Amino acid sequence: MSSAIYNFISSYNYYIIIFLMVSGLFIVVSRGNMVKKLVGLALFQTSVYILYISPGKILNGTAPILDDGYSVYSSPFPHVLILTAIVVGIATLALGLSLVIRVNEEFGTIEEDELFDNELNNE
Amino acid sequence: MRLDLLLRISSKIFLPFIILFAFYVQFHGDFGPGGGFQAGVIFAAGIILYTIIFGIKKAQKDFPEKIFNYMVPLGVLIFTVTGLISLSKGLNFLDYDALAHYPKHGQHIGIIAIELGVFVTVIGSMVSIFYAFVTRGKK
Amino acid sequence: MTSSLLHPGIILIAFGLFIPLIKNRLIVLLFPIASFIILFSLDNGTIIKLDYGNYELILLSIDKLSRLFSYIFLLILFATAIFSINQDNKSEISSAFVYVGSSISVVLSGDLITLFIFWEIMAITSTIVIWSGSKQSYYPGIRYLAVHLLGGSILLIGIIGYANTTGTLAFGLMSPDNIFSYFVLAGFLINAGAPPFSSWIPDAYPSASWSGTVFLSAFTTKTAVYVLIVGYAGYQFLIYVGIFMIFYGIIFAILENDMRRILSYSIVNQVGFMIVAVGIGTEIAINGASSHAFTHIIYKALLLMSAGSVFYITGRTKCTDLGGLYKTMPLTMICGIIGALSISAFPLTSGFISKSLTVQATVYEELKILWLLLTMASAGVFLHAGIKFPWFVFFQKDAKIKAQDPPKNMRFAMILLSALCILIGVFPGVLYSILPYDVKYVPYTLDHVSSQLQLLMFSGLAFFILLKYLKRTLTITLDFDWFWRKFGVLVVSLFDTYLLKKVHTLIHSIDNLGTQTIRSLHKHSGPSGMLGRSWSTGNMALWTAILLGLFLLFYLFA
Amino acid sequence: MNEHAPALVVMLPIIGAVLIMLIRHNNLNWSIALLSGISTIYYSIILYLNARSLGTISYAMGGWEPPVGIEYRIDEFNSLLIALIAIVSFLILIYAKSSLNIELKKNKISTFYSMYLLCLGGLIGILSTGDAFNAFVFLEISSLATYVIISMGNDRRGLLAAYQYLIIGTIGATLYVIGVGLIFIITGSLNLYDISIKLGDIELYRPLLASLAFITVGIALKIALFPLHAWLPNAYAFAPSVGTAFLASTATKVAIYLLIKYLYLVYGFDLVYSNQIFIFVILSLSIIAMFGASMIAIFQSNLKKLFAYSSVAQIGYITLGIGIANYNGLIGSTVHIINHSIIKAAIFLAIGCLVFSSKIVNIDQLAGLGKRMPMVALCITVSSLSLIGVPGTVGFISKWYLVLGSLEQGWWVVVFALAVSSILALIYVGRIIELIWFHAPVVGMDSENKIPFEMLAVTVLMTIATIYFGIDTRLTGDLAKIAVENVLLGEQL
Repeated sequence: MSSAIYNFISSYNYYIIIFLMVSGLFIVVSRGNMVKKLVGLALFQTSVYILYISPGKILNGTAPILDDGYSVYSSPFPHVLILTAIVVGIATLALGLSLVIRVNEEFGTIEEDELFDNELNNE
Repeated sequence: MRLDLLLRISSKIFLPFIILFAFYVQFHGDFGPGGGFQAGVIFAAGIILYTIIFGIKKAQKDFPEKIFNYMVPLGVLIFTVTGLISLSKGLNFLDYDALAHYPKHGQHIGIIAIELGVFVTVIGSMVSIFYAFVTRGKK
Repeated sequence: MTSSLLHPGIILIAFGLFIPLIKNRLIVLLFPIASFIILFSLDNGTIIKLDYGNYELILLSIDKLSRLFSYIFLLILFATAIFSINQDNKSEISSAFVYVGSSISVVLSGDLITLFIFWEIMAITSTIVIWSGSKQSYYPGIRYLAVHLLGGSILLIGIIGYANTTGTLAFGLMSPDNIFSYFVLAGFLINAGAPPFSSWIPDAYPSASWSGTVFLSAFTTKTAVYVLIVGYAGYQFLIYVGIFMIFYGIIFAILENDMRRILSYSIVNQVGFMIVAVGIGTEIAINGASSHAFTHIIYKALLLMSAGSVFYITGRTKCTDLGGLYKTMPLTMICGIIGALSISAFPLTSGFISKSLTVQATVYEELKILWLLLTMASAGVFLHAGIKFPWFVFFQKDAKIKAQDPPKNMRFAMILLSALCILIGVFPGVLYSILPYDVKYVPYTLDHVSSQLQLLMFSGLAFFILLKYLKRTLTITLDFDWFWRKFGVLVVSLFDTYLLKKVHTLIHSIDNLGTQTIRSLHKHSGPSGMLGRSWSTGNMALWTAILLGLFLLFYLFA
Repeated sequence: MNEHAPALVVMLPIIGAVLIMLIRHNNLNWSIALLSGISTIYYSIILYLNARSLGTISYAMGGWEPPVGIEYRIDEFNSLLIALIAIVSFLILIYAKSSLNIELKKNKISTFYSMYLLCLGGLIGILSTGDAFNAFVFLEISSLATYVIISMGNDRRGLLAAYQYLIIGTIGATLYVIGVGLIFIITGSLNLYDISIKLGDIELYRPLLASLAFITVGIALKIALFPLHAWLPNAYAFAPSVGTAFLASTATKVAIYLLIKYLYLVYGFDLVYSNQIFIFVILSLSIIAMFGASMIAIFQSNLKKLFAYSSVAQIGYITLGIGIANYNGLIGSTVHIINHSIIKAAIFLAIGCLVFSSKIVNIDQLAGLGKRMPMVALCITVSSLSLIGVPGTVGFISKWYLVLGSLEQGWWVVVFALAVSSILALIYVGRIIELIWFHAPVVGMDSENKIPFEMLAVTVLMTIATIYFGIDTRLTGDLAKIAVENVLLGEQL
């Protein structure tokens, strides 16, 4: 296997992370729909979860549950962190969505462009 | 309400098991995979399933929204009180060793207590969020 | 803090704040007297100190020079307070008192921070005095404030830098090696009306009310002269600045039509004399500068009072609208002429004995060209302020204005100051005794008096011969450069109409540029502009991405 | 209990928040909030005194020793800020009761208090924790609470502002977490102190610099550094007055502390400042902030927005000090964190009084305020003068140090920029002062509600503080000096 391909494959997780990160950010930037933006945001956060978890994996290591049959374990530490991060992500998403619902009730639209033209820049 | 008999009966059968599984995950959390968060989600999923099948009116009658609203802070309170107990025993905040005579025993109790707090909060917030979204616009 | 209440300046500020509550305006007259008594009772060298971080602030430190300036400030405040009893606008009087109090505090301060604080209070309160004038005085006031705040900022930079590099805040002769002392100098000079900011004086002062202008004329520029004397005596650079100001003032005063603007230009010109003296920096020159400041405050206030009386009675300020008032306002006319003679340094008036000191300083230092320039300028002063002002206002053709002499208190104030002008002129020893250095100079020698009289007479003659041309200059004509060159009163060959026009268009274009800048700023930063608008979320996220990308890119190559 | 103060200062507000949520009693919630506020102040002061006398305090959460467990690390710097935030937010709490009664619906008030305390707990958590990931968690706790606070305002546009801040704030926090993740991958540790030691042996500079970039940008979003500031004006403008005062005086300051902590205590002075580019970027962004935001502020008509933009400009001053990065510059930054916190609290509380008494939101409604509400008008005048940096006010002290710092570096441009931006500040403040004192009152704008005593008292107290600390620099300047000498530049000096 040529070293370039090896390099590529051995760090493929980072490519996934970068792809997710950039596409998430892109959605936030490019979509005017407030729900879609939140979706993009969630995607963006997901990339971080993978960023944390993937280096914790040890080849041939098993889940970090003590057992006599195994001696190599993957690191449990990133999982703990990411569990927290996921909770935070859920909270953010829930709050964001509820805000969108309220916005929709108050303004009748969730397209950001319209909202900005009509509300914020119309003084 | 339509008579989705199959769904209603099967979900009625499943619901106790879902709840039971949630408790299993909850109390198994100190020495195996599991814990308050997962358990809470499972529990909440049970209630959400119930709501989907039987409708929001019946669900809110059986499981009033207020309970869940109170469960959110209650869980956090359980968490902090556990921490404060170890403080009162002269150890650091959240040091579970203080909870029993033997440190290892204390660790067990501590984890269960903490996870209980998480469990309560997660159920409360999950169901609250769900209720909030479902009841929106019907007032 | 009890001791700082005995500070003549601060007490005046405190009094000033209470003026709006006072019904009987005669009580106000007590304030300068009270402050004077306090000042008089304090010995030279008295000091009030305050700790401020690592430095100490010297709120009060009296020496001969600061005493001289404080006396004259209080004197003129007293006279103007009498003059302005009819002024109903209480905010003007109140802020004027605070203004004067703070300028006295500047004069009495012993360190740069205290000086700066009161310096800024002066700027703000004097702006309020200007604003109290009329509705039209809003924009001149803004421009005035802008210039002074710019000066204040430069001054602050200088002070901080100076304190940092030398480790002391004490205000004395500033070291010429330190670059920051030039910042401080620039800050001072802007207040003195030095180029290129001379125009704030004629811009702002005439837009104040009839009494406000009198208040304004005395303090800001003279405080600047004081700090220049203390900090920068002997800086040669100041001679050039002063010369420029002298001729700037004369030329524009001759071209001007509004009587109060004429007098404002002549402030620039007179301050120029003082700054030249500061630049020479010898003992007699310093005496000249401080005595000239002393007398100038009196006669300029007198002139502005008479102009203010005319304005108060007739409501007009343009020379072309006035004339023939000698019949209806005789007292105002007489007082105005006394002031005009003083400013022209006519013998037996106060201007004579103070200006002579400055001119004599150039003789001692053998600065021949400078002497020539100053002498020429004296003639120029006579032309614009000494003759032009009274002639066009009080004589000339009769404009048939119904008028009478102003109320009692205004008359009294003018008489008081006229008397002072003549008193000082007749008994120069009184003034000379309070000057910072001993005076050996005797002004009334035969040759000096006669040469001065000749100078005045010939320039007076020139005025009347050229009256028809001068009249045309009232509307700014092509002829004035010819007038200057022909009589050699001033060497201003460069200053022909062509250049004037150029300058005019330049000023216009700068003005336009300013308007356009503000417009474009508003376009971009205003509420609907690109920057000031609420950004969309995507936009913000994009900026985040851009910044992040930039950082990463930078580090990639780091 | 005093040795547990590091945990208590964080947990007391959170317990308060939980109790308020649980009890939801209209009369009790304020008392509970006050109680937890005052006890937080008590422990924060004890914490500061301990840090002063004992040096850096390390508190192992849950008994797990660092670097494995979460460590709370208290030094003279962050304990100073904890005390500041605790005190300021307590004073705002006193003020809050009457103001909220007017501005919020009855059923929302207990939620507001709860979120307020939660946010406070989160902010103190960020300050005190020594763990990178824990800081993220607290960051999100405080942010989530902030979003709720912003969305609660009477103005429905508050919803948009909250949504916007939510998206941007989450992006910021996520970028921060990415940075932390990179460090974690490099060093295998999350304890900041541990990281700072381990970074000494690292040879892989590029990922390290990448992590620095992520963390800087992530936190810069939270502190609203200029091109990333756009969420802030709307958020401040449409939040309830109490919320605005609280956020303006605490939230951004805490984020700035986090940035300083990373730059000086984690990455270390040498690594960060060996990099000319970093200094260049942060300096130029600060200067652009000082100019751009002031320029925008000049043209604003909404009162709260105007001061929000001025906050952006003032944040520029603080980051400028970070960029100047010498002794005086850092003192300038630190002092300005404290001073700006006080000034902005005073200003926004005064604006809250205006909203309370006559629903003033626009600048033109200020006309003649000096006659109608002299006390409030005076407060606004004095505290906005302080904002410019008039000598004798707190603003002057910070600018003084900043100028000194940039002079030491020989950066004339920076000194000039400071002077010019002060003039810009003067223009927008001047507009307000002129309207307040020199214009006739608008007809039919008599104050409707009498401002309660405690609101006025807190506002006046804050205003007096802006003057008092400008004259007596012992409490702000000297403590900042100690913080900078002992903590940030401990190794350099």
